[in-house]
Amino acid sequence: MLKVADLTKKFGNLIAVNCASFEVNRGEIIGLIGPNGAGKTTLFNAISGLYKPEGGTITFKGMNITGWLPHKICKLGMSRTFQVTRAFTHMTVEDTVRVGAYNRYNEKNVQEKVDQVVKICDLTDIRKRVCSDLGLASLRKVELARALATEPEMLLLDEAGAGLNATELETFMNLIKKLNQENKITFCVVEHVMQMVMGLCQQIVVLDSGEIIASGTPNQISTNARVIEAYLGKRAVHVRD
Amino acid sequence: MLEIKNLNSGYAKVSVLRNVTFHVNQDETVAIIGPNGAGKSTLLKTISGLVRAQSGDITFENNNILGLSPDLVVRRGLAYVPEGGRIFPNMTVLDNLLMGAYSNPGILKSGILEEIFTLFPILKNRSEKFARTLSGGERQMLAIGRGLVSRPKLIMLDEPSLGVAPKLIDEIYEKIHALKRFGLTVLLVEQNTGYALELADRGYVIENGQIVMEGAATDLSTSEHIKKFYLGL
Amino acid sequence: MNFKKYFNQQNTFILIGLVIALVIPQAFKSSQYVMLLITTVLLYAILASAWNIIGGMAGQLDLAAAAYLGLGAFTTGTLLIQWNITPWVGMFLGGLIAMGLAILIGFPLFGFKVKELWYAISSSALVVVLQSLFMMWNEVGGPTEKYLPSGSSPWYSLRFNTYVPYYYIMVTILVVVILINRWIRYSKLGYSLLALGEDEDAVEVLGVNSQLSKLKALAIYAFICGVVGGLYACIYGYVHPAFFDTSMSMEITILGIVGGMGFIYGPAMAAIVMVSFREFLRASLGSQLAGLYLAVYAIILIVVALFQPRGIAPLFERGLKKIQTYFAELKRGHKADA
Amino acid sequence: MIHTVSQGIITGILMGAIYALIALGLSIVFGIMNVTNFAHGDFVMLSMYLSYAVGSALAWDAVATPLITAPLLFIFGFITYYLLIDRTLRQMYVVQLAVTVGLQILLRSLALIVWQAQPRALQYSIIQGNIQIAGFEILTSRLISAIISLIFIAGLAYFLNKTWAGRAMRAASDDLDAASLMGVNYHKTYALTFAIGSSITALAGGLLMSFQQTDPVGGVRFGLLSWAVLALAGLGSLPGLIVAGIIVGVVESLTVSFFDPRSRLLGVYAIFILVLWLRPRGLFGRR
Repeated sequence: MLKVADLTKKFGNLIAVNCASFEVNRGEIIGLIGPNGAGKTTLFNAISGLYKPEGGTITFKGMNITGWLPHKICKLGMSRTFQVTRAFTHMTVEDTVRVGAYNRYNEKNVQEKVDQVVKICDLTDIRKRVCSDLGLASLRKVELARALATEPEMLLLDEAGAGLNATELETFMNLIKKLNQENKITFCVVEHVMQMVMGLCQQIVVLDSGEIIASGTPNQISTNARVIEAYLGKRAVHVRD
Repeated sequence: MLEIKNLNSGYAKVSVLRNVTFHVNQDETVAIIGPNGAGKSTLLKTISGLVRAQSGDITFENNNILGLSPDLVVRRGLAYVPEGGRIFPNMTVLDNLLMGAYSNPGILKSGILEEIFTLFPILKNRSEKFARTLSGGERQMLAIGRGLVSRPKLIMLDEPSLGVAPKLIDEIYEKIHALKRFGLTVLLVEQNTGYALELADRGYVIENGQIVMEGAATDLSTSEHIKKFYLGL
Repeated sequence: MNFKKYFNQQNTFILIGLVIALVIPQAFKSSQYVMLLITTVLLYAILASAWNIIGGMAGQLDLAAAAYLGLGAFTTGTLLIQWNITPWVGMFLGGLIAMGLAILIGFPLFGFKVKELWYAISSSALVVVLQSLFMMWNEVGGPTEKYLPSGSSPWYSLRFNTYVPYYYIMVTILVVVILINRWIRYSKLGYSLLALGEDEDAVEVLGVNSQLSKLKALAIYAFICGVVGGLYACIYGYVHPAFFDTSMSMEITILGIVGGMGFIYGPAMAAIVMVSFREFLRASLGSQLAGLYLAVYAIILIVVALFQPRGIAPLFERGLKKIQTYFAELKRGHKADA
Repeated sequence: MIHTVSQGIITGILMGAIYALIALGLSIVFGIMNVTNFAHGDFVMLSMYLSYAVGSALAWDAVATPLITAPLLFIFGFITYYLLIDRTLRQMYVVQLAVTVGLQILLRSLALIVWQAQPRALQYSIIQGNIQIAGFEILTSRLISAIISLIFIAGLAYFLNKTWAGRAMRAASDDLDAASLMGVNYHKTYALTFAIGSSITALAGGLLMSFQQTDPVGGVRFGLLSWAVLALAGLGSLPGLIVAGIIVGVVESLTVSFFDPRSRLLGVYAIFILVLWLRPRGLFGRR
């Protein structure tokens, strides 16, 4: 469904993503992990069109979308959330969802879609509240809801689990699983919360210093020596005194 | 030396820390570990005055420092090396270090810069370079060095291994270890549990804004909970 | 037809407003001066409401209201002076020309994502630039006033001896502009604009073409300013490059902000309150020292901006809610008594 | 032809140095505090009037008036910071815009109250007259003003690089939180920055009064000019600021001599827009 080939993104002299290649199949939940500054968010930004990559191609649903503007990519069926929640602070939950819903609906039937998404994401109680009044867990849901309202075939979630407590995380994971199974949405998640990655993803891609160092199933990844060294950090320190 | 009692803290509408109580003794290295988003950084920011506490007590050398602005906290001898270093990218390495002495320029006469250059020789070589040209590991060393210039009594380190290439983490931790010889008390916040517990004397585990475990570092590293969730053993 | 359905609170307010609007000229007909003041207030209310579309909703701090106003005025004036074309046509052509210029400038600016400060400065500079251009263009502008002919029929050339007809035209335009505001606010465009005013990246990944949305908002705003500009020229009876007035542009922006960004009635309300107040100050202080009234006015604007950063509209809304709950309780009390 | 061009360029360069000085005041306020002072041009206008007042009352030369007006503007900037700017820092961006634009209207009306609408100019200047070099005419007043501007810019560069206060300013500009962790009280640092930015306009105002007049709406022009210089230079490079000031000065001077004196801002606006489109970080900016 999504194919990233030799993607490179530089900021001045700094190479944020270096020749990254990976593939996401329809219906999958794929996890993207790696230490801070490994280039995960940059990769997301390039895929969703916020950054123009310096090299490589991004293919989505068989179309070469490299260098497309974000709204066109969204029209084609891909949306995303942000690492730091970027809610529309002064808008209500319902209005926020509506912005996304207008992607495929017009004035006549947009309300239906809004109601539907609000229900799926369990936002009914707070639909009239203003986003700036909400806590982190609700904001994450709102952000997911507005992306969901665009009716994507694929969703990129950027650290959607960060800062959630165990119960909130559980609810959130169940929601994603449900969307994946019932609505057939393909997910690509950048995640730090290992619990979420291991519990959710069928495939994992590990990024370090802008390069993909491993990919495979959760089991393969958690035993991969290179990943352990770069990211999981099991090894104890040897302090010479 | 540093005592925190029933601290509640957070941002505008989100409460992050709930009833946190812990202490750091003189000449001790204490590690606070926990998952991402557990409130570790918020804790250090609250102590240093960047985040306003909602309630509780923070005393440093028996003086209440709760509610002081960051510039006053640092003058009490409590340095904070923030997450990611937060060096001044458009200033030279030397200027960065000098900024560390801002609250007490007289301290420069005591030869502190030479001491720091001995500890981090790489900074001496690059002292005229802009800090933005440094690598992740060098930035972290600069940040620690900058925190040391004021000769603090206690230094708080926020995720010193963050954004540092794995092979450099060893080196950074070696330097932190050397800080003990500097006569410093260290409060360390880390996600990288293995490193932190190896270095520390005592440790606290923070989850969802609450301290759920505490004990000697050796005890913690053998605890089942830690092994399972943090070390992945 | 169910009468009760239309007799809700909001419609009652609108009805009361319309009655007041119709009665005002009858009350103040005798004083040309007062009528001119009221017309001026309306002019500001219209411009501030139009600004609400680009500034309040889309969050683009446009400072070029007077540029579009001036363009409309010069188009209307020149058409009437040189070819005796009625301002009814001139106004709309003026609006279109203003819109054309806005698109010409907005397209690359929004395309290159120039925003906030730099957008504000470049739009503010547009006013100055147009002023010097029209100062040089002697056939149309030039340093001396160009007077509009009165012509045979006042309704053809829109030149009246009294301000009353202007007043009614202004009220009509204000109502239309507020309706446009309402319509945009609760349409796809409005939701997109409000959202992109807060976070442009976030809104683009939701499928909104931010450049196009901003451009639409700018075009509508410029068109309204241009149309009103035509009327402005007719009211004053001349055109002059001083119409490209930076102070006026800035005042409109402040009124939009002080009124409450994104609130439909806010800017109009702010304009009516603040500009009336300004004119009151001018009348009572103006005779002593030129400029004193403006100084007092500026101080009040600053104080309002500092202490009511979300604008006065939320304040009104809260007041309204209090009245509502008061009446609701009163009703409940009656029922309990019964 | 070539002579006219060269003459235009020379005049432009001299004016450009003063423009760089004016823009410097804006640049440090914007660069260090991230505050956009829309009233900056009107600060210049106010300075020119003050310079006129001082110059005519004491029969001083315009160039000497900053000795009095600069401290005045310094205090004025200090008060303005604590009264207005400090309150806008933690607020929405539009509040800052509304407040500084309100300040602009206020300054303009104050000028109107005190000096009425007439343009004012100082009559006596010891640096009147001109020098002839290789057939080119150079106004002494402009030459001296340009030299003073450049010296002052160099002085400020020294201040920013070598003093504790200057270092604190740069640190606050890079990372406010980190700076406060070093013991910087940002309110004080910002107040000093804003006061210095204001007193720079006093110096510029004095220099400008040595060869031109002032009027209550003149602020718009200086505001636009300094924003154009800033856009062209980008933030954080003082040599860049001088080059940008000179480019703007030369463009303005050439438009005046080849096109029409009334069109002086057109060329400036054109390069301003082009820079915004093509190089939003400015020619020399790092941010």
